[in-house]
Amino acid sequence: MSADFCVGMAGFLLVNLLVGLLRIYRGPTRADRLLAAQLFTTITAGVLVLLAVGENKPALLNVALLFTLLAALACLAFVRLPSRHPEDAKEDE
Amino acid sequence: MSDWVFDGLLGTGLLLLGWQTLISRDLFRSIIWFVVLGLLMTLCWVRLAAPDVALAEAAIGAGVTGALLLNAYRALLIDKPPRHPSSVVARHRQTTAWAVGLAAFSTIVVGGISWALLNLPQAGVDLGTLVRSRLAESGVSNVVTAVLLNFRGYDTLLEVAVLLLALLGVWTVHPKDETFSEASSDFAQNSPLVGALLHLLAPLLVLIGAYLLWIGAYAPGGAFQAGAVLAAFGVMLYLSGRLTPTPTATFSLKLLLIFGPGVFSLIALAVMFWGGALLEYPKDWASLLILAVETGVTISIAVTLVLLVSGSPGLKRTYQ
Amino acid sequence: MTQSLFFSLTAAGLFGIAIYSFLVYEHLLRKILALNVMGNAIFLLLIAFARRDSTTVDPVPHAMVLTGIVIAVSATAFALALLQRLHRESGKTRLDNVDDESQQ
Amino acid sequence: MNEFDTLLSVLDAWVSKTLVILGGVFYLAGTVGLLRFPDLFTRLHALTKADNLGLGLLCLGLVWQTNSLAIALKLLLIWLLALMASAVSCHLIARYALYEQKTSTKGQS
Repeated sequence: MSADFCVGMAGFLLVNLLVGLLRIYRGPTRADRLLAAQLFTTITAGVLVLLAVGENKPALLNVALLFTLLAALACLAFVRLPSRHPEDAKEDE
Repeated sequence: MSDWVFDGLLGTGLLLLGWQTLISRDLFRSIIWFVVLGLLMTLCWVRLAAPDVALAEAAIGAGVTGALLLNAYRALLIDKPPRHPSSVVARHRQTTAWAVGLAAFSTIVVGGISWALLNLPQAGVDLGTLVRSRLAESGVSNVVTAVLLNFRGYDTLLEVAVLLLALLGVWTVHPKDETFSEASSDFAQNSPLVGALLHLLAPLLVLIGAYLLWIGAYAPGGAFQAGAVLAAFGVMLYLSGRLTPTPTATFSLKLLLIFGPGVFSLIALAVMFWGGALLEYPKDWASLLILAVETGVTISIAVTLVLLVSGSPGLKRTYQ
Repeated sequence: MTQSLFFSLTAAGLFGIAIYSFLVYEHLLRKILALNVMGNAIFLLLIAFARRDSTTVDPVPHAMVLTGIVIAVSATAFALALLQRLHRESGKTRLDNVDDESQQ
Repeated sequence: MNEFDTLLSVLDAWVSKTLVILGGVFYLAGTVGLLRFPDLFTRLHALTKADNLGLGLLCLGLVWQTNSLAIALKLLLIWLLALMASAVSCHLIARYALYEQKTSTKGQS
């Protein structure tokens, strides 16, 4: 598979990520924002896999592997937050 | 062509995320934007042919830093429930006149840096070529590891010391009371899925940590990356209540903390007996000594980072 | 324009954003975030420099950035611990004499 | 014989290209879902289903191309881990959001 095709596909995934940022911007709840960030981990893993094969750098697969291994970490930190605070009520318009 | 499109998107994304991280309405959003910024930074390292850095960023930027920031945010929320949300919304800023002035100042700074970048003279010393020409003497074939642990071993030794110093600082200032024994979230603690995930991840992460440590000699990887991976797992255990903070450190934990710096300094001094200078490894022994140093440093970095996140002097295993 | 120059200029922009918000916002957690973004900008600049000559890569900045990432995370942890202690002792999240509660 | 070989290799390239592009389509579906679905619980589908299928197809397409067993295994491992991680994240986020909803409606009534 040509390097150009792989980098092109990676670029397409990056566009997906950048457009998806709108969800972090809009929210409305904190969980929505975290969910979007989690989704971007999967997209980044996809980009890394494509670049690894496209540029023939197997080391990048290890980077993608680390991302997927640690993907749940942010979530674990998130669910420890107290569930409701004054600002949330105001924020959830 | 597609290379340019990709880099252009990446650069634009970086600036957008940087801006949102710093100006968005409440701190939770800022933290999330920052975590996503870390993802894009990793892609930048990949594009700029720095896979070693990408590995470290993946483990530290996406793992440990996010947990640190969310932890601090949580502490601000529960520590003294704010009567009004200013302590977490926090958009207090200088008066408008000041803000305009500072914006002008920042623009001048950016302009100055850009001007300097566009008119940069050729590099005087080519360190890359120098490193490559002496690589055979270093005992490893990954250039970055060679620089980190042989040619500039002194920096790395001091860096490990700084890490320990930061932990001492955290121990000194971290609020010392009920926060240590306070339970973590019920969600992560009671969820059977989290337990299953951790059971599956445990052997894999230890394996991958050891793998990164081993391949550091000839491919992207090494002590920092391995330590960060193990630390990220420790942080996961802490966040899900499998490791709970204790008010005192056990002897064995302290031993683990100084194991890395200890092994490193001992080897650094020991080589002087073979007639070398400080940290000048004998050629035949170099690769073995580097591996020993890296193993020690990996263990200490991992333990230190977990304690930096928990902020407590010690941690103990809690059985579910 | 080369790839190295493009990312260097991006780093300069990121640095500018960070220094602006570091000076303008008073909340300490925001300042810590700004410092981290600033650090990332500097790392990016160093790594982009390492590729100035597009045929080879200079490993020395890579090693520096690797060290820098670990130092940055430990310094951040220390700063956050200081902030938590300040908040615990005084209920404040800013370094001035105005009480958080009294000023909107 | 020789012609047959070239035909096969062309077919190979097409199969893996198709798989990768199909993966991209699922990623796109995930992004559309993330932006267009009305609430958090439906948006969780984008996280757990669309994007993971996208990553799976991507990895499959690339496995098809590679000759190295190590790389193939790593690609499959990446996909499996992504599946597990997103399952757990989804579960945690959903529980947290449900709890939050319950407490906030109780507060209002």
